[in-house]
Parts: sequence; structure tokens; C-alpha cells
Amino acid sequence: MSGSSRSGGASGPSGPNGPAAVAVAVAEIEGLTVEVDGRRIVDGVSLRVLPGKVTALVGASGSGKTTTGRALLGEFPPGARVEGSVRVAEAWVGYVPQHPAAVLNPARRVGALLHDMARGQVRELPRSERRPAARSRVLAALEAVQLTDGGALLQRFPHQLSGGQQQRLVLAQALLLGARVVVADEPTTGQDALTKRRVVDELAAVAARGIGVVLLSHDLETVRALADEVLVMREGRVVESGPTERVWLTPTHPWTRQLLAVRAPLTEPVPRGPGPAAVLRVQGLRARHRPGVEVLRVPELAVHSGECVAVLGRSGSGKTTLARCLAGLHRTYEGEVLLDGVALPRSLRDRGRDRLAAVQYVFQDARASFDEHRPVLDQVARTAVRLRGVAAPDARAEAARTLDSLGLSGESAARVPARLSGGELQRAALARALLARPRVLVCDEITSGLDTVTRRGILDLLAGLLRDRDDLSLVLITHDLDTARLATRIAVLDGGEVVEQGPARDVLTAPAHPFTVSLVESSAGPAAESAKSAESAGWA
Amino acid sequence: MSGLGSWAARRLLFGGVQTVAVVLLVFALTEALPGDAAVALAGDQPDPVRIAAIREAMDLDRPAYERLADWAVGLAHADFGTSLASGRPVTSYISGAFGPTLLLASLTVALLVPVGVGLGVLAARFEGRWVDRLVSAVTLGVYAVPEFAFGVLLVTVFALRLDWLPPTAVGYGTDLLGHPAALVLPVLVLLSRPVCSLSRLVRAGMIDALASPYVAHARRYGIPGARIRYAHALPNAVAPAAQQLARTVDWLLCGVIVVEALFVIPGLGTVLMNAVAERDVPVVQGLAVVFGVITVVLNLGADLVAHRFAPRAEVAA
Amino acid sequence: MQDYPGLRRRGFLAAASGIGALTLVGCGDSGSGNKSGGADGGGDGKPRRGGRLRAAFAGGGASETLDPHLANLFADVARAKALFDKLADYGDDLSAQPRLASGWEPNAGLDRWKVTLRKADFHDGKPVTAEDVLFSFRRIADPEKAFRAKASLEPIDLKASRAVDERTVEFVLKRPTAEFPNVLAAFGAYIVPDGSSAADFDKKPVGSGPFRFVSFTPGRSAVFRRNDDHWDGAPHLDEVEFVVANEESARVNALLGGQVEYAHELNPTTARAHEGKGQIEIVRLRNSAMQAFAMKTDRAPFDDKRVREAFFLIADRQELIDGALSGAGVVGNDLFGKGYEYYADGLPQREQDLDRARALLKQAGAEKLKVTLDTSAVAAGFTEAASIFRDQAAKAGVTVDVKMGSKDSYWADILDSGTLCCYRSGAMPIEAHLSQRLLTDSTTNATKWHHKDFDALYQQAQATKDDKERAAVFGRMQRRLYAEGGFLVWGFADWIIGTAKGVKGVDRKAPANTLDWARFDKVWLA
Amino acid sequence: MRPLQDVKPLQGGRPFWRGLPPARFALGAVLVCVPLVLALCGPLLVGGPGPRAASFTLGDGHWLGTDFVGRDVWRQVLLGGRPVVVVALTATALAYLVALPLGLISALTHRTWLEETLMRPLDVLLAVPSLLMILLVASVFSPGATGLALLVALVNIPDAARIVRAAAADVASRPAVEALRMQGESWWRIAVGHVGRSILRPLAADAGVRLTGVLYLVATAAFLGIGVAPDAADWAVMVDRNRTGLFVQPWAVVVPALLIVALTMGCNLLCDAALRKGPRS
Repeated sequence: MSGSSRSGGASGPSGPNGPAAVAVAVAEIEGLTVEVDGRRIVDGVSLRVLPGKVTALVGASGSGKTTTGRALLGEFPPGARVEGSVRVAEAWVGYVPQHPAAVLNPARRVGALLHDMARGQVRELPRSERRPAARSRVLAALEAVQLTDGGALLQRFPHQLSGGQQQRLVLAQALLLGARVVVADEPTTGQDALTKRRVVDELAAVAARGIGVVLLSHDLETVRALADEVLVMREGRVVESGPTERVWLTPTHPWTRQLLAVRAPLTEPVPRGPGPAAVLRVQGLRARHRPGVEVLRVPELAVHSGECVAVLGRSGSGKTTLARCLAGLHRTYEGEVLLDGVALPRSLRDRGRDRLAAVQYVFQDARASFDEHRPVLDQVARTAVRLRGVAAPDARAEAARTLDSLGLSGESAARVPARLSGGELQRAALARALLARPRVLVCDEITSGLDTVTRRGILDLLAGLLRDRDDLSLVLITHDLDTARLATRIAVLDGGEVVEQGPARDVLTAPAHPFTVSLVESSAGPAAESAKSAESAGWA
Repeated sequence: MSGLGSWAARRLLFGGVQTVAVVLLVFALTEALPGDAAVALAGDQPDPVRIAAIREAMDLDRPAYERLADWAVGLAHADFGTSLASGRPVTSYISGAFGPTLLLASLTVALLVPVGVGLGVLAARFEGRWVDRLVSAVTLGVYAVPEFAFGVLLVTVFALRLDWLPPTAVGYGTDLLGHPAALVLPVLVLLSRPVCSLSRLVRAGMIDALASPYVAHARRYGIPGARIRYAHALPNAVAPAAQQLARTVDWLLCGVIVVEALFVIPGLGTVLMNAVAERDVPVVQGLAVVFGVITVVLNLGADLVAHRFAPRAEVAA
Repeated sequence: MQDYPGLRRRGFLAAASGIGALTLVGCGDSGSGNKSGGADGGGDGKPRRGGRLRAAFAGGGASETLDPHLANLFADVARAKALFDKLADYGDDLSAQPRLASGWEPNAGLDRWKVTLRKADFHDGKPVTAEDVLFSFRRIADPEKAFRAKASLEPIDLKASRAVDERTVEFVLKRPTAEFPNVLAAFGAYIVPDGSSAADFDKKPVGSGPFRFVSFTPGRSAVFRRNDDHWDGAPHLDEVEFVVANEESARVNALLGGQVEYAHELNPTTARAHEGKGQIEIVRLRNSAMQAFAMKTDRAPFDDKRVREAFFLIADRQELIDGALSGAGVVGNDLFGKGYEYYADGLPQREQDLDRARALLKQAGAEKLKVTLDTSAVAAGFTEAASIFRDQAAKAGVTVDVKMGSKDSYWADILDSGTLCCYRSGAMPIEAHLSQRLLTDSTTNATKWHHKDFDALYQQAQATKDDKERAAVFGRMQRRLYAEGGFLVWGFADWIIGTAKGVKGVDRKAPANTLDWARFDKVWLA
Repeated sequence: MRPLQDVKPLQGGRPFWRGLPPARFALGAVLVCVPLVLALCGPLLVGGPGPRAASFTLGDGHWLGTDFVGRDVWRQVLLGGRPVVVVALTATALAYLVALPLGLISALTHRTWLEETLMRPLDVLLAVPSLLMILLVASVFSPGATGLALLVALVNIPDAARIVRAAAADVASRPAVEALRMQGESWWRIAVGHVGRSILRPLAADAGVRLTGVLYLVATAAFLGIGVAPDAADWAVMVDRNRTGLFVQPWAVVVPALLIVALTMGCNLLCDAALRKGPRS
């Protein structure tokens, strides 16, 4: 990267970069300390972003990596006291958020912001030439991120784009900006393997243009696949840093070792033969969404007692709809969901206490599933009161015990949801469902928004539950092959169809359907070694 | 977008039903009013013989449902019927009064939107600062002042004391456009309260929009402040404001009695008041149809705007 | 949310119609118009010719018409008066003054009257003839239509009446009617050309009045131009424009802002605010509107005349004037027609006497009496008067429950139901008041005053040719009403008009409804 | 030549306005208290009615002058707050009393027919101009003070119900409500305990504005002869009836008008302050 510091592509103002030394940073943070309400979120962090290189900040939620990344954008939390210095190359800093939809204006067509940005760059041109010049810049930027048919795309509203298109659009904005640095905040979190792979490729392409990429992530696979340099953060400090391979192979700090250890194999659930009869059976299910569009077809799916079934699929595959049909949250379907051979009412409003308790559901967004006004413990305890008729004080005691067993202290449980972390809330949500003593627990992507350490904790919990409670069956809805490994059987969904179904090992090791094949391969791609090691250690 | 088309068609169909329901309701209520057109016309000479004669002359001795049916049949042929009080066609009442009403309404809306939105954006931009507090306090205060009081105040100051503007539009009839000065005060009075509610709504919406990630994103990418406010943040504040605007226009078109009376502008509100006082059922009915249609169309418009500016995210699978 | 000031606009309907007559008063060639015009003009200097006067009235909205026989509201009458003439009209004392009629002569039995017309032309150049008169009266009496003046013309046998010659009509009456000229002056009894139809009045009305039609938009404005050939002398003004402004404050503001020169029907408070300030002129027309409470004499508790007298004594009339009329009026003496011809002004003024009222109620066994007082926002001062009287009655131990009624059907509602109500009447001859409201067969007998001997007295008066004797009979009838009638007449309201400084020749004595009120042919702009 | 530069000065983020809500709250409280105290305590302070004086005069022991029927304005002010406050507040409360269940039921139900049955008739009501509605209903049934509160409430129900429904539908679509259903919570607890509580803030904002409208609707109704007598001691009625004397004796209009303005402004400020306190969603 030494010679030309020009960023590629048609866009981007050519900075007056002289023939720079080998490591001329495009952005630099020195001794950054950010303090909010007397608490140090970032404590003495230094960082250099080199052109064409990917620098990753890894750490659990709350480790300060987001605050550090935002500092490059010149943004700090309200009321923050800041020390240290942030230097950035001239030109703006690009930003790719975790949810690209959040930064896309829902009320404007996608072209609006792009045109406004481009217009600022063509101000020197004569008035008549500005419009076409701006338009050609916009189209070039879209082209650069493989968004073809840009003209039509610009006329759409953000909600009319797919998630992938949204992500690429955000990248196109950064390219159009002529950014020398792009901060990518958890770009792959919660994405399925295929999507992850695509994002990794896109970010690599950005770096290949000579742009310095700062990757904020707790997704170790992505970091490993992408990053040149890794900074491991914990409680606001950088505990370890260095080239990615070095940190991976010879971690020095104990925290780094712990973080990487998460990659270690999962505990193999005790394989139990499927019970004699299916607890829950789906027959000829065809689910629709309002306008009569069929989104899901499941001819047959059975969940046996004590078994864990994973429903694997990408976003939009219909897996959440399936989960909601089971739980009685989605009513517009034909066919039947049978509990012990008896059809369940479609709506949970029509399910009696026992049946309601028998099939419980844990939401993807734990925070949104709690009432923000009441303490978590109170909310959890209500399950026992309502579904099992336990007296209120006893229910509270039981809830406290359950929460404690799931790793949530009484002190935390007495708080309102806003004061709990995502992982804690997910545990509470599990406790809430478990208090019903369910026969089937449907978990919808319950780990997808969590960082690696937390996710690991939750998965361990689920494995423990399967072990300890004989009568409990799990239905795991997930996009994540790792999570699916917990299951005894896997059903793969694509485009609303069950494309493959069978014992977990068969599906994961010898996928039959091309879609499953690509899913398994792409998962193996970025973190091939770790996948292999997992296999050798755990599955062999 | 055929989905939007069929949605609008269904809405219009329901709007038709709604208008019919309004007309029936209004007919029932008008019939239930104490006294009828004959009694109203007789006034302080309630000679029973005369009232009976008037009733006969007006056809009021026929059963109510027959009169309603006749009227409905006429309406199907675009005939609104004739006034009981004068025998003139109801359409002449409506068309005569619609001009001034429409003029006042359009002028008011033409000013209301920029002023209301501008104030709202200004207050939101300086949220918590003195500009915001000034705008908020003034809008709150003016909102609490009754229209007539505001009207009397304006007339006293600008027309009678300073002699800048004519105090009323008396004698100008429908030719209000020829006397623009006479429109200033009525439009100001009409503006007073809607501006307040609109600007407060826009302010609230703008504060949310300005704090949103997409505005932060635009700011981050160097879009000028004014452009962010008006081109990027404002569209998101428009949806709730559109509903309010629709209700304001509805109010402006369906009779602004106080202003019409205070400034002698012969609009629909005046016709309505007179028609009810005279128990002139066909005129009241005709107005009910007009008002019903206006309301339906406006609500449809507002919903379309909301649809455009607040598109729902597609349902996740 | 809104407010409805428009509801106040309907001032009471100008009311006057009479049945029967006795003798002719003011008969002769000297038109009262000249007389009063001259008298008022004297103080205002020499009349100046020219100019346009804009007059603001409360009006009837888009239903307004120029058909003079449909005239109902003040605005209608003012417009009709400018375009048309009646055979006679009321002078300041409500006696009939000749207009298109130059004179009238009854037969000995008072049931056949010969009326001679003066030489006058309609706006289209045709002369006013006896046939026009008969056409107009027959149109009014048409049983198909329900014109307001129909009841007033009831004494005339129109089939038998005939045109003697071009300018003489012989009216045959159904019974002796000494006050027949009142019929000729009846409210709405305008003379229109033979063959006129409703459509003509809407398009281009033709009358014989002092102004010619120029344009008319219902509910907004009417413009009329001077009729140079008017028999009573051409008006001073070139043009007069009637504009409609229902809200009182709008009329005042328009007047103050120079948008109109004449504003009809102002509030007493407005008058007080501007009287003597030099900006505008305030004209108070005295004795224009009787203010009363009407007691139904045929039912309890008012079937006992002691209770009625007690109520007469409960009223503090000055307090009612000050409170309900804001001081713009004079106290009444339980009789209609103060200042009018035949008014019994020799009777002592009744004052509040609560002790005597209580004593009377006790005698009548009506202690702790409870009555409902019907009122409505139909006329200015009604609701105020009701609440003031409620307070006054409370001092005499009477509980008055004020009940608000619908203003649009108020008059019909109170005619037969209730026991006590607010009442009011515009100017009309005392004879007309008696015949319309106080005879057994009166159509609007709101006090249910049914007395055969009283009816007989009325017939006697109508059959008495001699003025003095007739006045004596009317005097007897009024004394009876004063002692035990059903009308508690507590006051007479001023009618208040505002004019710009330059407007001269506005009559200051004529009560509303009379000839010189709202009359613009004698007005000029200085 | 260094290609690096400080693009943005480091600073302490955005200023933090922590001290403001209490100030707003205090102002609102003062503005509300003056009319409220007058309204509630006023009737206890007045003596018997003195003799009437001429209307719209000043002096002679009447320190705020006399009104349109010659009564003492100060006495009327003391007496006139209670009906305003009681009727207006009752009507506003009543409107929500009906609108809340309607809005909540239709927002929480999944039965389209139920939602349509509940909301569509309201849409019809909404299409009748409130002017016409009040005018007609008032003339047909001449109601008393209770009837007035009912009528004013009725006119406000459709709009309030729509607002409740919109706010509630937003909350009802969140997972929290589904989670409550999953727990087998009763409809009441979900509707009142959770959804109702969550929509309090938008409702408070709406209520502040609605109260202003209701106040003047009550005054208008009084003028039309519904509920309150046209000469009733009632601030809104006073403002309306005494306006003829605005230039002769302004106090009879200005004082009650200011009290109403203070009441409504204060209510709105309090609602604003309450809104600010809660967490931003």
C-alpha cells in the first residue's frame, strides 16, 4: 500500500497524499478516554488504522469497542468527558452499522441521500453539468458494490430492498463519500453463514480499494477471516493486540484465551433415542401472511419427547413463521399442529392453561418481550401464577430460584429490564418460559443478537436443560450451524420449503440438498479450522 | 401498485357508506328537531292555521320517509332538491357559499403549512433553548385563546385603531379576491389555532426524527443542516401532521362560523346555520352530503400521505 | 370547536297586523313622510343630493327574497319599503298615515270603505291603479300561499270588493271596522303591479317605491337606485345598498371602519361605548319593543287574578331594564303601546311591592309557589330578564325555574304550553295588539285571555265612529288588562341604530316597524 | 506534509439539559393552581348575591365591575370556575372512559369484524361536522349539565378512540404483549396493566390539547342553551356573554378568559413535563 494512496473507483476526492512512508495511518487514536457519569467506558485506547488494512476491535458487549469506533466518526455519548486525541485523514469517515436499515431514511427513496452527498462534490462544476455528474457518481458507487440496475434501485424505498441490498447500499454511501476509513459495527452479527460470507467479501473488497476498515465485532469467525490486526478489548481497555494470526495462535492475555476458547467444542448432548410418540407433530402446514401469500409449507415435522429439533434456515426462509405457528402466535395457516395427537387451536388465545403451558416460546428480541415498567422477577413469576396456579409468593420464590439457576442474581432480577444486559434478559426470558414447565420450548433465534461469550453461556444452558429435564423438548430456530449442532435432529428450511430433514449428524456432515451443502460449506469457509477442530474434538 | 389501488377503492367504497350514514343520521336528527320549517317561518306569528297552510305548501305533511326517499331519488340524478324556505335549488346555496369558503380555506392552508411547519422545525432545531421555549409558550398560549377574542383583538388593533385593514368584508359578497386586504384578518384568525397544533406536532415529530440514526448518518456524511432538516428529517414528521392537517382542512371547509360571522363572509357555515334555524331540511341534507364527501376525501388523502411517508416495514418471515 | 354568534341574529320578527278599524286618523293630503322628514331635516341643515349609502342589517341568509309579501325580517322590510309602497303606513304613534292612498271614506255602517289612490307610477312607467291594489291584496290572501299579511286582510271581503274607477277602490268588509286604515298599513301589505309573480321578484322586482332595483344577491347585498319619479319626491341619495351582517360586532366594526354608513340593531352596550364619542352617531328609537312576561290566565296558578297581581308587584322594572336591556329602555306599566295612539297613560305606574305581593299570594293560597318560566335565546334580553326575574321572585318567596327552549320554535311552543314565558312584541297599533292576542278567537293569544265581555268591548270599539268615544272604549279595555291581564309588561326597549357622522335625515322618533324607521328616501349624506 | 489532521475538535458531546423539566413543571403547576384553587375554593368564599347594578359598569364596590346583567364580576369569577372545571374535566374523562376500552379492544383483538364493528361507526360520527352534531343533538334533546358533559364527550370520542387505538396498536404489536399472552395473562391485565400503561404518554399529550377544545365546546354549548344556563356563573359562558361589553367593561371578559388560558396552558405544560420525564422509547 505504500506507493499510491489513492482510493480506487471513480469517487473519492484525491487527497494530496504525498509519497508516504510504509505505515501512514489514515486514522489514529491516541490515549482515548471516554467517561460518562464518572464511569470510564473507554480507558486509554490507542489505535492506528492503515490504508487497505482491516483493524478489528473484539470484545464482549460493553467492552468499549463501539465507543472507540464511534470516536473515529467524531461521535461521543451525550454528556461524555473525553480525553486523548482522534486524528482522521481528511475526507469523511464511512460507517456501516449493524442494522443498515436503521441509517436508511424510511420516508425517502434511497437515492435521496446519495444525490445530496454527490451534489456536494460537484459544486465546482457549471450548474448545468452538476446533475448528470452527480448522477454518474452515484451510479458508479452503486456499481462498485455490485448493485446493478442502480437507476431503478434509486427509486425504491429502503423497506423495498432486501437486507443484503441495504447493506451494500450503506457501503456504496461510504464509497461515494470518498471515505479513507470505514467503521463497520457488527456487520455480521445475527446473519446466517451465507450472508456472513457475502459481507466478509464486500468488506474485503472495500479494503482492497485502499480504504482502512475498522471492524467492531464479537463474531470471531468474521474477524479471523477479515482482520489484519486485532485489538482485544475488555472493560474499556485494550488487553491484547497484534496481527490476527499471532493473537489467534498465541494469545497472551487470559481474557483473550477465554474469548477464543468459546470456539472450543460444545458439549455433546446425551443422545437419547426419540420417544415412542411425538409430543408435537406438524401435519400439512401451509402458512400465509395477510395478502394471501403462502410463506411456508411443512408437510410433516415431529418433535419427540426429550428431543431437540433445530430448524435451520436463512432469514426469510419461513423458520420464524413455523415457530410462531407452533406457539399459536401465527394463526393464518392450513393444516394442523398436534400436541399429543390432539390438534392445538391456531391462536394461543384459544388454548387453555395446560396447552398454553405445554408449548412455550422464547423471543428473539428478549428486551422487547419484557414490559419496560415492571421488575423482571415480577414478570417472570407471573407464568407460574397464571399457568400453574401457584400462589404469588411461592411463584416469586420459584422464579428467583429458576433465575438463579440460569445465572441471574436476585439483585439483577429485581431491576427493570432497561437495567439488564441482553444476555441477562435472554436468561430471564428462558426462565419465564420454563416456569410454565413446558413440554416443548420453542426458541426463536435466541442467541443471534448476543456476543460470543454470552451466546456460549446460553447454549450451555440449553444443553443443560435438555440433560436435566427428561420431558422437555426443544425446538431451536436458528440460522447458525453452531447452534444447530445442539440438536438431535435438524430440519432445513429454504424459501418456505423443508428441503432436508434428518438426524443432526447426517445433515451436518453429509448434507444432501444443494442448499444445505452451500450452507455447510460457507460456514466452514471463514473459520474452516475452527470448524474442523470442533468436529475433531466434539463430533468424532 | 395494485395493492394501494384496491386499498384506495375499498376506502372510497367505505367512504360512500359513511356518507350515506352521515346523511341518514343528519336527516333523523333534523327531523327530530323541535319545530319544522313551517314553525320556523311563522316565527312570532305562530297562528296554527297559517302554520298548517305553510306546512301543506311545503309538502311537509307527507311522512318523513317519503320525503327522504324522494330526496334520495333526486340525489341519484344529481338533483339536490329545492330549499323549503325559498324554493331555490339547493345547489345554488352550496355553490354560492362554496367560493368564499374555498378561498378562505386555501389561503389559510397555503399559509398554515409553511408557517406551522417552519415554526415546528425551528423549535425542534433549538430543542430546549430559548427559541424553542418561546415558540412553545406562544403556540400554547394562542391555542388557549378563543377565536372570537383573537378576532376582536385583531380588528380593534389593525382595523379600528391603526386603520391598516378593513374590519370586515361586508358588501364584497363573493368578490373577495378583489379585496385582498379584507382577507388578511380572517385568515390570521383562522390560522391562529391550527398553526399552534400543527407546529407542536411537527416539533414533536422533528425531535424524534432529528435524534434518529438516519439523520445522524446524513449529518455524519456532511449533508448541510438545512437540507437535513427539511429534506431528510421533515418527511418523517409529516405523517402525523398530515392527519392533523386533514382535520383542519375539514374544519375549514365544513364551516367556520365564528370567522364568517365576525368578518361577514358568506360561506358554508353561514348557510348551515341559517338552514338549521329555518329547518330547511333539503339544504341541511345537501350540506351533509358535501361535508361527508369532503371528510371522506380528506381522510383518504391523509391516509395516502401517511402511507407514503410512513411505509411499514414488510412483515418478517 | 367553535362558537355560534350567528344564532343571535334573528331579532324578533317585525310584527303587525290588524283586524278591524274604526275611524280615520290623519286623513288628508299631507303625507306623513313629508311631515316627519321635514321635521327631522330641520336640525340637520339643507339636504344634499347624491352619494351612496350602505346600510348593514341582520338578514335571512341565502333564502332571502325581494317578494314584499314574504317580508319577515327587518332587512326584508327595509328593502321592501325602498322598492314598494303600501296604501298607508304607521306614523310615530302607530296611527295609519296615507301613502299610496290619498284618502279613505267609510260608509255609515263602517263596513264599506272607498279608498282613493294618489297619482303614482310603477318603475316601469305604468300607473298604480285600483286593479293593482286588488291584485296585490288577492295575492296576499291566496289560501294556497301562507303570506304573513293574510291574517291582517281577513276583514276584507275581496270577492265583493271592486275597482270603482282607475284610482278608486271600494273595499267591502265582513263587519264594521272603524280602524280599517290599520289594515291598509298592515305589515307586508305592499302594492305590486297586476300580474307579478314570485319569479319576477327574484329577477327584477318592479314597485312604486322611492328606489329602483339594480341588483340583489340573497344573504349578501341589494343595490337600489333613486327613483326620480317617486310621488313623494325623489330621494336625496343616488343609491342605497343593503348589506347583510348577522353578527352585531361585525355591523359595528363595519360602521367604525367606514365600510357602511348605517348599522341597524346595535347592542345597548355598543351604544354606550360609542355614544357621544364623536366617531359615530347613535340613534335610539324609543318604545320600539314591548318586553313582557306572559302568564297563561286559563290555568293554575295564573287563573287566580290575585296571583297575577302579585306577579305584577314582584317585578322591579328598573332593575330589569338596567340588567336585561343594559338601561336602553323605559319601564312599562303592564300595558302594550306606550306612546301610541289610544295608550292609557293616566294609570299610576306600578312599582315593586313585595309585601303586598306576598300578602296576595297568601290570600290566593299560593305561598311557596313554584313556577316554570320559559325562555330562549330567541330575542336579546330574554334569558337575562328571566334570570333577573327569578331572583326578584325569590324575594317574594316564589321559586321560578327558568327553562331554556329552542329558539327556532319558541313562539309556537309557548303559544299553548307552559304557564309563564318571556314575551316581546314589535310596534303595532294597540287595536291590532288587542285583536291578535287578546280576543277569544285571536290566533296568537299567548295569555289565553278569553273573556266574552272583553270581546264585546272590542266589537263595540270597532263599531264606534266617534274618535273620543272609541278612545274611551279602548281605555276601558286597557284598565281591565292593567288590573288583571296576563301580560306583565315591564319595559319598552329602544331600537338602536348607528350611523356615520355624515348621515343626516335619520328619523329619531319612529319606533321600529313604522314608516320613518329604516326609511332612506329622506336621508342624505352631508 | 502530514496527511493527518484533526477533523473534529474533541468536546464533551452535546449539552445536557437536565434542569429544564422541573422549571416547566413548576410554571405549569402555578398556572394550573391559580384557576384550580379559585374554582374549588371560590364558591366557599362568596357571600350572598348583592343587589344588581346596571350592566357593564365599574366601581361602586364592584372592583372588577359588573357583567352583562349587572352582577358583580368578581363574585361570578369565584363561582364560575367549578362548573368549567367539573364539566370540562368530566367530559374529557368521559371521552377517554369510552375511547380507552374501544381503542384497546380494537387494537388488541385479532378479529377484524370486531375491530370494524367498534371503529367504523365512530368513523361515521367523525364525518359529521361537530358543529352540526352539537347543533342537532342539542336541539333534539335539551340536556342538563350531565347531558352536556355526555354530549361533549360524545363528540370527542371518535377522535380519542382513534388516537388510543393507534397508540395501542403500536404497543400491541410488540413481543411484550405476545409474551404476556404466552404467560396466559388475562385480557384485562394485558390491556390495562401493560398496553394502557405504555400509551399513557401519548394520551397525556392528547388530553392536554383536548381539554382546551372541550372547554370552549362547553362554553359554546352553554351559549346554545344546553346544560348550563346562558347566564350561568361559568368562566367560559362569561367570556362569551360579556364580549358585547368588551370596550365598556373589559374585565368581565379578560379575567375569566385569562383564567381559562392559564388553566389550559398549565395543563399542557404539565403534560409536556410529564412526557419529558419518561424514558424515550
